[in-house]
Amino acid sequence: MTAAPLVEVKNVKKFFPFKKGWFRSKQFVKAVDGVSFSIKEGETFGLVGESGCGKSTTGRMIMNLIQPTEGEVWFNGINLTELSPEQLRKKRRDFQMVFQDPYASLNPRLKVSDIIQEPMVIHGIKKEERIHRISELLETVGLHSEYADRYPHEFSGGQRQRIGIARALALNPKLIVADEPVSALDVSIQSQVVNLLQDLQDEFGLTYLFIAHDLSVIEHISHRIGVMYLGKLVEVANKDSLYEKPLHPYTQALISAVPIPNPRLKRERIVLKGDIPSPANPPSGCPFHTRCPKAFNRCKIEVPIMKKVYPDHVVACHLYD
Amino acid sequence: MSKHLLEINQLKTYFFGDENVVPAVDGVTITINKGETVGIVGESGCGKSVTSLSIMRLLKHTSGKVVDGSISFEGKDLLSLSEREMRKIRGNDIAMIFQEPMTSLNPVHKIGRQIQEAIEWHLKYSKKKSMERTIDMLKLVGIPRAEEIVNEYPYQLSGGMRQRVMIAMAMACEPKLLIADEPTTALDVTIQAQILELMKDLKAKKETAIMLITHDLGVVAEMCDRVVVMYAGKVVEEGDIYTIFENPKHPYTRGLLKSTPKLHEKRDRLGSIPGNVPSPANLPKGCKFAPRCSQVMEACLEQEPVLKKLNDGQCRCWLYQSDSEKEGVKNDSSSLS
Amino acid sequence: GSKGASGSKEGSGTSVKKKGKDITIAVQSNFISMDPQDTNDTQGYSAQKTMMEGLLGFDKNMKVIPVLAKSYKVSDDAKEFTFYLRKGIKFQDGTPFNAEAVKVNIDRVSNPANKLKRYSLFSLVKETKVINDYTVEVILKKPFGAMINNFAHPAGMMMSPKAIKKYGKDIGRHPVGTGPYEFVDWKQGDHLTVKKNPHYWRKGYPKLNSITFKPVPENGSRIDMLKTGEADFIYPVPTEEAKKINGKNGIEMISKPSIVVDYMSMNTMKKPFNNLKVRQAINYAINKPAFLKVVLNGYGQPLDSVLAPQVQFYSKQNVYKYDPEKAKKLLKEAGYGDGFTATLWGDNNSQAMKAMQFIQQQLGLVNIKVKVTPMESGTMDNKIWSVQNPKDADIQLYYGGWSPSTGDADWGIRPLLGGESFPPNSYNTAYYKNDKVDQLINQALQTADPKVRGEAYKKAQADIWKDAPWAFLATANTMFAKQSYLKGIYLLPDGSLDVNQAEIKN
Amino acid sequence: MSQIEITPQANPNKTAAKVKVHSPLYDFWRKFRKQKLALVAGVFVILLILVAIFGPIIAPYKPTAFDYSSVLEGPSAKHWAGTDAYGRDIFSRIIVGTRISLFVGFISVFIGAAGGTILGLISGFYGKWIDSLIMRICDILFAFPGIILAIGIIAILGPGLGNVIIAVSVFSIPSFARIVRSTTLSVKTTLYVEATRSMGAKSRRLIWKHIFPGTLSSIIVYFTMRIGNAILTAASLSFLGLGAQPPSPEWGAMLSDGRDYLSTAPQVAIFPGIAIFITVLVFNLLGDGLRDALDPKIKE
Amino acid sequence: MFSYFIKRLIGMIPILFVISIIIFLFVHLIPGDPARLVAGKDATMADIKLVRQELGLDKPLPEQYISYMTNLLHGNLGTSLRTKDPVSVMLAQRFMPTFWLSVWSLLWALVFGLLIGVISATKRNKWQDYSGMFAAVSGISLPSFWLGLMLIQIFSVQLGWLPTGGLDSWKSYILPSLTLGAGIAAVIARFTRSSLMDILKEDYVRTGRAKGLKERRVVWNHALKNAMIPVVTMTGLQFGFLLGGSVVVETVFSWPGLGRLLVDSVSYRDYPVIQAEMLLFSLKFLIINLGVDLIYGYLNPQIRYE
Ligand SMILES: Nc1ncnc2c1ncn2[C@@H]1O[C@H](COP(=O)(O)OP(=O)(O)OP(=O)(O)O)[C@@H](O)[C@H]1O
Ligand SMILES: Nc1ncnc2c1ncn2[C@@H]1O[C@H](COP(=O)(O)OP(=O)(O)OP(=O)(O)O)[C@@H](O)[C@H]1O
Ligand SMILES: [Mg+2]
Ligand SMILES: [Mg+2]
Repeated sequence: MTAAPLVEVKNVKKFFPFKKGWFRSKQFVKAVDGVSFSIKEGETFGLVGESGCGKSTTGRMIMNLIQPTEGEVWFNGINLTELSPEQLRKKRRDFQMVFQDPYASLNPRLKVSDIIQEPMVIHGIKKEERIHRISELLETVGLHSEYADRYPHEFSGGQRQRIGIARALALNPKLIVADEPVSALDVSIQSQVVNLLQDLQDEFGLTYLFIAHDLSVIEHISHRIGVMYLGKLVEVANKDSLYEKPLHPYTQALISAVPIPNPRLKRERIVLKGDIPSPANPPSGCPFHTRCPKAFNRCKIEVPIMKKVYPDHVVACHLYD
Repeated sequence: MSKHLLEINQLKTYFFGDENVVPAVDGVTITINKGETVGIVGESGCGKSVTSLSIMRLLKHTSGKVVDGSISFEGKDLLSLSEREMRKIRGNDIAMIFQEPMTSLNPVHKIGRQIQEAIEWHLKYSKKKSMERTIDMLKLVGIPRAEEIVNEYPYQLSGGMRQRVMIAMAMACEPKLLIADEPTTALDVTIQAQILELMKDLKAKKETAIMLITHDLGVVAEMCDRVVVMYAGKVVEEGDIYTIFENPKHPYTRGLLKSTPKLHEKRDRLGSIPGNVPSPANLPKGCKFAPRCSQVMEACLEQEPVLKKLNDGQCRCWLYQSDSEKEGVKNDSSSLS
Repeated sequence: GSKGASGSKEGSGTSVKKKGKDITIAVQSNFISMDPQDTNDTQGYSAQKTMMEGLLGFDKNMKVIPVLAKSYKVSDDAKEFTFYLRKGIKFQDGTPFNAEAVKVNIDRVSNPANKLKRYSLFSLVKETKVINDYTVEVILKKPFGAMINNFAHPAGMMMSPKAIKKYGKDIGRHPVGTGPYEFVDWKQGDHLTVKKNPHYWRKGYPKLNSITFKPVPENGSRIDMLKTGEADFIYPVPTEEAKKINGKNGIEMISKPSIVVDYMSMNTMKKPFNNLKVRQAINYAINKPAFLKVVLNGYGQPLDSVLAPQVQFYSKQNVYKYDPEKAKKLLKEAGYGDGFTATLWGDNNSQAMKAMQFIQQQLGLVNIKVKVTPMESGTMDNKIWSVQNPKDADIQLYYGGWSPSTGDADWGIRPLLGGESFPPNSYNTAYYKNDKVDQLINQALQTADPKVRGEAYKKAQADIWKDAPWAFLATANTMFAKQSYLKGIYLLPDGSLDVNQAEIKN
Repeated sequence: MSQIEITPQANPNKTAAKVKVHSPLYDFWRKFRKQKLALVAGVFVILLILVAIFGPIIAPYKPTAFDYSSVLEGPSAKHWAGTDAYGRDIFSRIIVGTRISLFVGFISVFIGAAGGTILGLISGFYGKWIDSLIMRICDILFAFPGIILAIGIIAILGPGLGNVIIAVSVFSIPSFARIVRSTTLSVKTTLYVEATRSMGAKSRRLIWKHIFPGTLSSIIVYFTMRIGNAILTAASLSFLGLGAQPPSPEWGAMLSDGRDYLSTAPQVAIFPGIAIFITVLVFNLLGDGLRDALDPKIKE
Repeated sequence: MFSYFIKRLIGMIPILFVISIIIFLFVHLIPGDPARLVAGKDATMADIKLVRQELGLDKPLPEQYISYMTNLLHGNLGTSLRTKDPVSVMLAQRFMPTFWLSVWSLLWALVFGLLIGVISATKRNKWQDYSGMFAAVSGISLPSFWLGLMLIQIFSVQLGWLPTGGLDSWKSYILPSLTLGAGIAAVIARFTRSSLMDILKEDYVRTGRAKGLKERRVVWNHALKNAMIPVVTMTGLQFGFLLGGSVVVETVFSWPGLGRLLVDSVSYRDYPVIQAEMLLFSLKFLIINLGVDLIYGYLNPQIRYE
């Protein structure tokens, strides 16, 4: 666990250009605006944050599905952003992705068996082995192996996501970028899958970037957690530290908002006020200051930088200077 | 108690495939009262969405068909209404939020237009007024820069934003019954909290009844008055919220609760229900849950129990059936496992 | 001689009445130019003849008649031609018609620098002399017996010298002549309209107020226009439809012999057609009455010389009777008892295709396998006329038609069968060269004396007939249809139209 | 607790045998079988192919046999479809002509579709300058009027049926290219294509395995539609003297022949017209059936 | 978007230049001698020689090309070898009739094609579908000369309502545009049907229904726009072909359009006219394709042009 990080994200940025009208000049959605973190081998790094804060974009940049506007992504000591397309293609078997949308990420024209086989075919695994592995993978993710002969549209959402996970597991990758892999699953399967992911990690030393918005799942599965807000990381800490003493007001609000499966427990919630700012036009200073219950003057002007407050716990907030 | 707003009685919706018939919904009975929030929970594929589509009568363009049972809404038999009368109800009296935010919005129309349309249609608002309401609705569900978003296309939004758009669309006409099929699944917690507040508000103000389909028991605990637990196309347990969480009867309900991760709860592994949901094409003979049940008995494998009214709800399990029905299979649940 | 006329005089159906004196004539294709000296399509001449007239012209039977000239005189050596002009005639733009005007016209066409399409008809002109206001003399470089017919050719029609000067090269868009109708407007591909010339010199004419020509390429549509009354006169009429429309709704269909000959030439320089017996055998092997029936639906006559009967100096020969046995015998004698294979080229219009398929079938019966290759005209032209050396010619059999527009035997024989007319010079696709025939042709050109000329052509026709460089097939009829109230309108045997005496008699 | 955890190693040997994957062909056939109309059309197509093969044997008359005693006769017991201007039996000509027309119609469109599909996929998938280049080439091909193109091709390659096929194929290449390109553009943006890309799929595999099937239904529909068009185009080429030579009984040429007899002897045009119509119809119906059978979402 | 538009327009210039070279070579490669064809059937060698000189065809090919190009750059399309009219005037005269005929045909075709396509797709496997597709297949396989002559028989000869041909009034447009439109309507109908059937299975169509919208509105407003991309491609192509002028329909209806002019020019190897017409066709296709691409952008906001 003390080895060099498997993944290192160095100050990546992604600005999507967009235009309004024919004559206006180009503007940018700053989907990700300078994010840095690293994931050690065998570790699960949880990424939480509001919808649209750039989690998926970060994930896709690590997967090299989109080119960062700026910054570098290192994998296993290699700068992925500098690889030739062919080198990158070969490298891809080491990192796989589970997508957020189980409906659109499966080719409707392929059977489940073909979908799961696809990465193996791409990376030249022999047929017998593939056949064998399909049923193994299906069982692994809790699907009947007879489902291999069906098309994705014959499944309900949760079932499809399991197919997606089976596909990602097919090549025994080192890293899996799981973009909200369990949010479409019902609890019993979610727990199976979470357990499964953990088992896989224990057995094969897999490394996860686990994107989710369910803080309880994140808490359960992650070793370290990063909290994102409006394209920026605002707090990174290891699990216990984060949940016991969340530092950033945003993190505090997040944790207080998690619904508790107990009808009698009515908690005090930190309700955030105000609109979520647009990533095309982020506020000056601390991006959270517009909604922050503890904001003061400095927050509007100065962008907070990451500071270590506890060991293994950094935060970008002026409260802790 | 006033008359039920929605009464689903012994609904059976089957899909007719080329080789087999899939009984996706197989005798479901649910009632929802005015202003009440009923949670429907159950594993993926157990027929929750199909039940809701049956209510909306949106199965026409699939191979699915309601083969038996009745659905009455405010005393009207929805299944026998003409398409025209049904249209007046859809989107207006009963609105629906779909599960798939990515594909449920038309990719080639602007967000604003898609919401505005229903407002114009049902509330007979002018273009301008309906656009204003659209923007209000979007703001209400926490969409930033709503004035600009109305002129954007779905692909420009993240999944969560799209789902909020869907919610705004469904709530725009202040329906009497809102069917929300996993409305907050794709959302982050702060927005989820906002939306849940919003739905509660709506419920309180307009007495909107909500049929909340979800698998997040936390959401259920927070929102619902009653809970219906479904498994393999059937209702297996029904009861008020406290009963379900504090005194669950059915082994399946218990399993579900155990599988739910809870904040600040340090567990190495989550509890989980073993096995798979049976494929609807070849369901087990007796109780559909029997193969995965930790308390399975001989009777479970032979005959399906009925949904029995208990003092605090209903449950479909041999554990709670009367002695005469149980006969010799009493008390040896563990011997068979 | 209207021996082949088969049109009925009066329609048996309901007769249709016409209001007004404006008629529409539907023709086959677009007009190209209204400059007669730069025109080479009969249809163009049909329109021009409403507006312009020549010194001489043709009557219904292609006989030369004086028009703007009262009379003419030809020197014995066929080199000097003197014309005495009618007096008091004015062009439509008011310019008087006189000897000077004639000189301007003839000078224009006979000057190679002007690069006019009809230069060749007047290329022999050495000079044109104005004798007095109403007398002109045209002197040729060398004797040319057929020259009178060239003057009668529509290319010899007179245009106003003022207009020629004014419009220059554009005269083709602004025709001004002495004719009974004057030009109104012309929209390419759509219509061309002429109106009554109130100052026309012939008293009592014209009898119509205006004529509109419309190009209507589709056969069926032309007939439909006649049926609906949108057209008063149409030509040509497809032979297939002719019988069906005749007599219905006041429509009259009229068919007259033309001077167009249908023939199949055989390359006499190449095996096996260098063998006279083979050529004769082919002539015997083709059933001409059947050809008429199948290809022309009966509207035509068997060809009994290289010329059609109405061409000047035509002389009838004995038709090769249909006799497949004899054909086979001849082939055997020629050493082709087992037959042979040959390729037949021709145009790709439907009539040519029909004819070629017919020939293919007929020759098949005597073991000659014919491969029919219809070709798009440009492609075929290239195949035939890009050949510089006769030995390189690929051509074997060629199906074609020829209309000697001057109506004289010279233009019917020399370009097609003269020894100097091999492609690319001219149209001798049979590569036929018979010194005797050449000599006769030449002889006939040295004089304008009809007797001498007639004698020479008679001999030439007989010789050619014996040599059989062609399979002699048929002369097709001209076909037109009109509303029965329209009278005095007819087609000349060369296929051009004469409307000048047309009138409406309801 | 007596529950069994699902683990990756759970009985791999036992389950491996259980996987039963039907071949795509089997699935396809299972679905296609259900399409009654398409099945009937398929039977017709087979019939057409049989007629094309055995035409000369089953035709009651020789297609080139002239009979001047019965010219332009209407349909009768002797001549089911009447006779043409040479007294040839139209029915026999249609039977014998099936081979040429089907061959020209099918092969030429097939070549055109193959070429156009490849160009369209490449163009839509790679975009940028390749797209521009291919689309501009298509523009040029489009801009070349049909006859000029045909005359040019035949002038370069010489006349003959094979070259007619080439000419007709060239006509259809740009249309297919544009159609395929436009579908490619929309399939390219789907998430499953991105997912496959994330696995490290080569472009070629992405194109053929994931994008091409998505374009197939529009290709099939257009393909079956073009067949009739190709038969008619080939006919106009024969008419220019560039294709099948007379008297070979090519349907389109027969139809054009009939133009002169439309009011006097309509059977000359009508029967070849019907033959073309039926052929186009059955190919279209078959195409629809194929398309539906290939679409995983349709279940009926 | 706007800069994209400008970029595409500027991009046309070199394309047109390349096309002009190809056209020139191609046209001169086609066998056939314009001098002989223009000179006419009974012209002598001397006539032909004169014509050849007159037309400048006696000069070597590169020289002809250079003069063609210099003329072209000066906006001079040359004069017709056959009629000696300025080519620009000829094209101008023929273009408008063809243009309006094309527009009308396309309008018919869109109205009927979309209607039939949408009805067939929504009434899948019902009689409406079958009869719609029967009509469409008829439209595809009916030769247009046949349809044209039939329409003339019915509406001109029998009923006397409309003229048989020519271009005299608005009435003249009806029959030819119907004839031309039939085939295109058929193509549009087929494409609309198949594409719409795909779209009707999408989730967002269900969303539309769940809003309580009328089925008609769901289909026409929500599904159709998504289904239009392949239809637009096809329609663009067909419009291009239409603008080239249809030889057959122009022949049947004696229409003074570009198609017949082209055929005439080809059969006379009237080089300047052929070249000018082909250049016009190229330009027209470039413009139509640009239009189609812009419509794509409108139909599918995700296809962006930068
Ligand atoms: N292709 C794109 N073009 C333009 N903007 C984009 C694009 N993809 C994403 N964005 C914008 O970038 C921002 C971040 O998007 P992203 O999908 O990364 O969010 P997310 O954190 O994954 O949200 P969610 O939890 O809803 O999935 C959003 O504002 C989104 O609108
Ligand atoms: N269009 C369809 N055709 C055939 N079978 C279907 C169709 N839609 C649903 N089913 C089947 O019906 C059953 C119930 O599906 P449903 O979508 O109601 O599940 P769900 O409870 O909503 O699951 P989830 O929580 O994953 O959304 C499933 O087994 C599914 O396979
Ligand atoms: Mg995301
Ligand atoms: Mg569902």
